[in-house]
Amino acid sequence: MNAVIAAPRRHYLNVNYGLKSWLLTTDHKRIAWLYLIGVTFFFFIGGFFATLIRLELLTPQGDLVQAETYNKLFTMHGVTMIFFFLIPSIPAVLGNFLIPIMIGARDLAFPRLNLASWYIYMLGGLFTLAAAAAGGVDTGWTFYTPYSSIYSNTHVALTVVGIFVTGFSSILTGLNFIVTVHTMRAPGMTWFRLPLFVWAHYATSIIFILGTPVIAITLTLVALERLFHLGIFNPELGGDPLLFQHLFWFYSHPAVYIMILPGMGVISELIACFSRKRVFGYSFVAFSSLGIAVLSFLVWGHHMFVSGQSVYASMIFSLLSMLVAIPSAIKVFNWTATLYKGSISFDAPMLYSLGFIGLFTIGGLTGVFLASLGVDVHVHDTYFVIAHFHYIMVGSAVMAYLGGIHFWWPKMTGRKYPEPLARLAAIIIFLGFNLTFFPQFVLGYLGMPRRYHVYPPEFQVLNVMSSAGASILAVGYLLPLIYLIWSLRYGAVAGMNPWKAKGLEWEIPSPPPTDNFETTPLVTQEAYAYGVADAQAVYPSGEPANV
Amino acid sequence: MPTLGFPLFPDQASTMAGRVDQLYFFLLGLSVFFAGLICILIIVFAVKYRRRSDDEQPQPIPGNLGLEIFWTLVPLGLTLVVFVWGARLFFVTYYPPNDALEINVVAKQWMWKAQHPEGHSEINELHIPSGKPVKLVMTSQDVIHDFFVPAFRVKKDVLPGRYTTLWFEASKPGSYHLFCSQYCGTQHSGMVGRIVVMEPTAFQAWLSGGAAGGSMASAGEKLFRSLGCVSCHLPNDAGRAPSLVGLLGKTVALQGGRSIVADENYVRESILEPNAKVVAGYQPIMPTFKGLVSEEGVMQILAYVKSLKREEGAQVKK
Amino acid sequence: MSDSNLAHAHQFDDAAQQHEASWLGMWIFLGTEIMFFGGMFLGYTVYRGDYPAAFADASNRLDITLGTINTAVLILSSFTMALAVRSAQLGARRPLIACLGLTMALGAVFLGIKFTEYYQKFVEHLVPGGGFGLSGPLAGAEQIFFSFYFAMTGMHALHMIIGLGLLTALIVKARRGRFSVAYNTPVEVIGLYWHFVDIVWIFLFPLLYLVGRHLQ
Amino acid sequence: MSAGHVVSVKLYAAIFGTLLVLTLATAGAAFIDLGGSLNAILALLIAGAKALLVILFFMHVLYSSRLTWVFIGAGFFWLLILLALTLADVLSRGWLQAAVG
Repeated sequence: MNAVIAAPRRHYLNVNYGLKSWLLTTDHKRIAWLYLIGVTFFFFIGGFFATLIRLELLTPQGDLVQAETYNKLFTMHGVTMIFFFLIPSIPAVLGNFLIPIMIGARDLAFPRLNLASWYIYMLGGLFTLAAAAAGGVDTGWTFYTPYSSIYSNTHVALTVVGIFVTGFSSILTGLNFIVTVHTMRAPGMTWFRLPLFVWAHYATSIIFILGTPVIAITLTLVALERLFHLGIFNPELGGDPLLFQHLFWFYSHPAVYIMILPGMGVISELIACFSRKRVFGYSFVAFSSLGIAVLSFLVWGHHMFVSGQSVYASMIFSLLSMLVAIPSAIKVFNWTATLYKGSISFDAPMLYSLGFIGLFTIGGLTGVFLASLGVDVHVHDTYFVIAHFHYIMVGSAVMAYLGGIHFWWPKMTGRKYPEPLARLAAIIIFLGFNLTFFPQFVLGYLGMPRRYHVYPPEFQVLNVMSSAGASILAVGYLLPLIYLIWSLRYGAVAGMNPWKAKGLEWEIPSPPPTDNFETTPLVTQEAYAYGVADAQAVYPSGEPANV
Repeated sequence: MPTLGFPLFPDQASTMAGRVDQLYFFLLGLSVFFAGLICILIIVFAVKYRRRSDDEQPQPIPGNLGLEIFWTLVPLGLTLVVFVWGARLFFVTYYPPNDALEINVVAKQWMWKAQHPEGHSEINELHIPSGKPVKLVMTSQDVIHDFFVPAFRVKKDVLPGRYTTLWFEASKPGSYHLFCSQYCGTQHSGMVGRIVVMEPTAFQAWLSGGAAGGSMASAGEKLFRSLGCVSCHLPNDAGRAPSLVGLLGKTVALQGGRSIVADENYVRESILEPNAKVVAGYQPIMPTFKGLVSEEGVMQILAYVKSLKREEGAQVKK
Repeated sequence: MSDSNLAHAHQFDDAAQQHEASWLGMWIFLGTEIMFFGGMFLGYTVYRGDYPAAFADASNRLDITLGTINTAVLILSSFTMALAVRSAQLGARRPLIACLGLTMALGAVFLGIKFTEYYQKFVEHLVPGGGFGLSGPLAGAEQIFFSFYFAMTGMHALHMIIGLGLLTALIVKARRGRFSVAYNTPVEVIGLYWHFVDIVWIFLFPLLYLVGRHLQ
Repeated sequence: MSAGHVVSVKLYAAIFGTLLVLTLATAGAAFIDLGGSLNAILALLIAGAKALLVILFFMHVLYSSRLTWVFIGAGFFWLLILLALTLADVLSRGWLQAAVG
């Protein structure tokens, strides 16, 4: 063996070549790459819309684009970012790649369904892009009736069909994850040995499968109302204008947790690895994920405090919304406690994680403002809300996504990314983000309503700050795009476990072989067995799967 | 307050504003405390426990039940305080005082129309007296809008097909922003106006200055006659339809054994969807007036019906 | 490699694991379907509470005889589907194909009757939109009722059509002798789907056809 | 799980017969005015009973793992959340006027 030049090791990337081998693959790791390409594409499309929005808001007169164009811009920004980037981002890329490996399985339970999910996602994206190309849609991503069902003259039906189709992708992904976690765990991989990343995705999948169908039928009814003149939401016939909002938020509030729960899972992995400690209060963090998934379905009415909803219903929803803050707080405290007496290093993924904790804390606390009835009346539908949910969805979810991509990049590609550049990008993103969105809290309390194309001149200074921050943020997002692609070819070879991390994914080669494990591992340890000598799974045939 | 050349905090121009701000500052204090605590802990830990050599293996710490319970119960207690405080404030915004001045608002893409009881109507402007509670009864002719006055800290969606109400008591004369804060289409950001708060005497002068075309109630009475309502709704219960005297606020027994408190929405529905809720003991014979009378017209009839008090029943003559 | 390894896909350890995964997967999908139809049931409930008279009057315009017959047809098809699953479990190929064929035929009868009803409603101008024929004070809410009628039965019919497609695939596979005592999971899980579509109709029938009969 | 559990034709036929009887019963009962909302309640109870029979026997849930029960229960529980919290709004909208007026 040592006399001849060893043939390169077989792994999932070089097992076969050609476009067909990728487009027809059923390997969860390759499907993760397909998703990575898809969500990156939509992220930059959505970012393009955001850039135009921020440019427009530099001046109060609304002189860059027409009102109609501006309305289409924020609608398309919301639709692409939420349905085509944030919701699939972590689950479909990192979840797809990691869940089977983390539980010691060869693939997801339904690999062909997994590939179908990606095609469905792309098909939905195609519909939405077609709607954008045909002239766009101007209803806001919330599609409130009767504006969306009767009054808007834009391509509402085409867009909602796109979202409906993509919804199926979410449902099938969630179904796949739940079945996989239930039936395909390796021997010894008990529920309380699962990495918290898996718990978080299990919780997310519950929301996928029970929430998504409601938005699907709701948007279908809107499309039927536009296309066939059904009269389900039509106030002219006696339709209730709040019914749509109930149905819409029944999904769309839990959807916020679809975006943040997987991020929380990523952060748990990262904090543990870079402080070399088991996550403090493992079971509390695990159950808080499930708690969030269930409670998230009980709070949607806090989007409707000023909508004409009954006072009593508003009070119930306010109380329940307060409760959902608790599991989030538990997580933040436990992550912070994990750092205590750890061995903390500051690689780029850790910088993202620490940024995440800070920004998520701010995003979560401002959520309490919005859950509180008295204050929400004033800040509802203002820039305060915009700032709040961007702290959650961008400050937290995107930070976690980027942190996760950096952390598992060596596993996915076998290469290291350039560390100094990555740290720089993480810091730029953190600063740019705060400059963009912090002024919006102030703007919101001042009373600047959201979705305003023209605004009173006294709000200009804060808007200019926000736009300046957005340009910094844009640089921060472009940097990883460039150096990560660069590293695919020129990055240093990573090796099996560059972070000295614990977990089954670090016990197999980078990049992993197609079947992940040569022999099914026998798990004997809890997750995050840092500080435990030689903690790793037992591989019955003797050797771990490394070559 | 120090000035930077641009505002950082909105005007406080209503009795609610100060109370909302108190809760806001309480929340702000909580947030600064917790965010600060987390940030300081992270920084201290990050510095103190930074990795000094690559082989370091810290001792595992599994967790601490007492700590977990502590940091579950403390946020729970605090959020419950915030809930009760916020809910009480919210309830106040729903209770219009009985002596409130009632003004009708009709929203449509993309303008606000307000009608005073004395008959003045205004577009994208609303003049009100300071120091007196004002109750708005609002509806929309098309999509959902939202009446938002930041300086008053009040906001309420304006719905098609239904009345919503909003009340406030302005405390400081001046001119304040009125925004539509529910996205309503192309010119959403153009659906703005001003609220002009005047000293009560100046307001009286403004009221007498305008050319009012008769009060809301008298316009409503004209409609009530011209639409023929008067031939069935007699002042006593002798007609083919129930009497409307003293109707608002009364509990009405309906067919099918249910009963309902007659409010503005009930009267509106009875004009446009008369058979939806029929008073017990009467036949469902009333025709619909949908399409025959505008939202403003319905509000005028409503003002007239409200003016029919028990002791003044004599004014309804055939 | 043992024989059982030939009967399952590469990601599974054995056939039992594969069967459990498919069974759970279908139930999760049906949970999704509950919420999908649930959105419409919610809308129906809200409006039925708001406009009981209009809903009763509109409901009485549906053909209760055809509705009852269709309910019976669908229940019978569930029965034959259950027998199909039983035949598959016993490895009886001919009875399996016969039961699947019978189920498909009954499904087609159901759809035939349903489309006859749609045609009647079209002739009677009860289709929502510009051509809606009813007038009077209840007409608005009656149009809402018929909107729900068409949306709910239409979604149900769509599920039936998908079910017919799945049954066709099963028959093709059964004729090729793909199913055995050891492997009959597809018949079983598609059976679950078919029964679920039946259950949806079991609720649609009283809500759409029966709500106003006692006021006639 | 239900793997291998074979139900007898007799039991299937009995369930089918019961379902048919219940269908005729609900259609017949609909024409009798029971007063109030009793008609609707009875119709939904019968529908619920029929659905339960289909789920337990035709769908083999009676012979299935606890996990299957949990999944089905979750589906119906979430539907209940959707209905209950929305109706909490719809039904209580008029209450405040009642309390104030």
